Amino acid sequence: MIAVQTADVDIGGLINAAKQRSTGAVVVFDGIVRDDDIVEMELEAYEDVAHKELEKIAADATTQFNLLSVDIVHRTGRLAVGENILIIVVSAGHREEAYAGSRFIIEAIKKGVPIWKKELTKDGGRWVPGEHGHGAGKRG
Amino acid sequence: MIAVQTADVDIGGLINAAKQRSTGAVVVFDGIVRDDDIVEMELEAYEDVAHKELEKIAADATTQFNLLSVDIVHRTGRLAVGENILIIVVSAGHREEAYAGSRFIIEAIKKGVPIWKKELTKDGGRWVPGEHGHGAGKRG
Amino acid sequence: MTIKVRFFAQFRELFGTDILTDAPPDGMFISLIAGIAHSNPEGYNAIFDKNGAFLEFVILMKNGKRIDNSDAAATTVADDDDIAVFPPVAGG
Amino acid sequence: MTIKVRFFAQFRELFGTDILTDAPPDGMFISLIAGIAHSNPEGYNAIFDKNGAFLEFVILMKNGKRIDNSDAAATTVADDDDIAVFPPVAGG
Repeated sequence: MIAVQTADVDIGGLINAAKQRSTGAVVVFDGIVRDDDIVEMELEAYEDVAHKELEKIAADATTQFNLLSVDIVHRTGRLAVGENILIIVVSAGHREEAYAGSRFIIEAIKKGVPIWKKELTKDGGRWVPGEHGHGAGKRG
Repeated sequence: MIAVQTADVDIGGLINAAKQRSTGAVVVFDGIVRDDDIVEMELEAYEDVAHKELEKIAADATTQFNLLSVDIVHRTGRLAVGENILIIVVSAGHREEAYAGSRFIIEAIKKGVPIWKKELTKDGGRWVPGEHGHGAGKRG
Repeated sequence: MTIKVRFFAQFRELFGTDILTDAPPDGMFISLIAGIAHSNPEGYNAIFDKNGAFLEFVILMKNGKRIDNSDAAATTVADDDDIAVFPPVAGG
Repeated sequence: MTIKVRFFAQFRELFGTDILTDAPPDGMFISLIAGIAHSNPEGYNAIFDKNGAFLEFVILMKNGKRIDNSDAAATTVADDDDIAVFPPVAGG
């Protein structure tokens, strides 16, 4: 399952669905709204392109790390502290591949998928700067 | 929750319980019985010592990687292909810490916790060799 | 009015998004975006440098494909193009 | 019969486990284990080398604490000790 959506997802269900007879390891990454003095977080995506980029990242990771399955669910819209933002579930024969594949996917998402986060605070909001930003972020 | 037990555990429940307001990332490792031409796997533990070692590994990982929570459930007894063997759930403020902490824990368990696995095959069984074994494993 | 220009994040807040427009007289990508950006001086400075080139970190897409900023000055637009301009991504 | 000796995994299959015994006449850890292991030549060779020392990979514990193999020849046992002998661990 590759999705850019507002709805949350059942991680336990994804793990069960990821298991094949040759699966020896599943690694899950769950990115969560952290309370950096914020009220909520608002996520915005260029949805078509984001979905295509996630598909490509999943395919690249599958080839590069011999993964047996990849699920990526990136949420959009308003999310409260503690809510899931991004869920990545990968399965592989062995743990090395599962960890490396999971890490590859999150780093690729941070660098290349058109999704943005705005932290909504009591005083307004601030866009989370992108990893290649030179001052574009942190606007009031 | 640190446990050496026969029962399985609800991973989704552990993830939810792991979340604190300062949690930005949860990483889950789920080690699973893989079908290496086996019928079942049988796990044996030196339970008291294994539990104490898991507690120590969790404490070391918490300090070293600034983890906010650590759960480790290692199962024993007979497990079928596809069943969970070991579940590690760590939470942290940031993903780097969560991944590194998770990886530290699984490697420490493989090296130092007195638990053994026997693969039960159609023809009998074979003990999975330990990481420092010089021929002690692979016995019929 | 068949070209659609999408802005995201800070840029959406400055210019709006899903702007339907025609190709500029010179048919150039950079003229299209500059024409929209001129309506908002703060916004203009968030996208363009003093020489009128795209700032290095601004990301440009045409029909879902990335345009390298060094190619932007030579890129044209035509009817039915789907254009996107956005700041560095920050998902995950 | 107040010393308990636990074997695990392959060693358990060779010797059994939770063996209750007395301290050997010399009071030494290695004599205790050798005394049990002599009952099973295959088992003996899985734990001891030709010189009667513990094989390098064999793990030894007394009361939940690891005994370094190089210290094993000098380690004593006493009433109520809880001894464990096992092959390299393979959990996870």
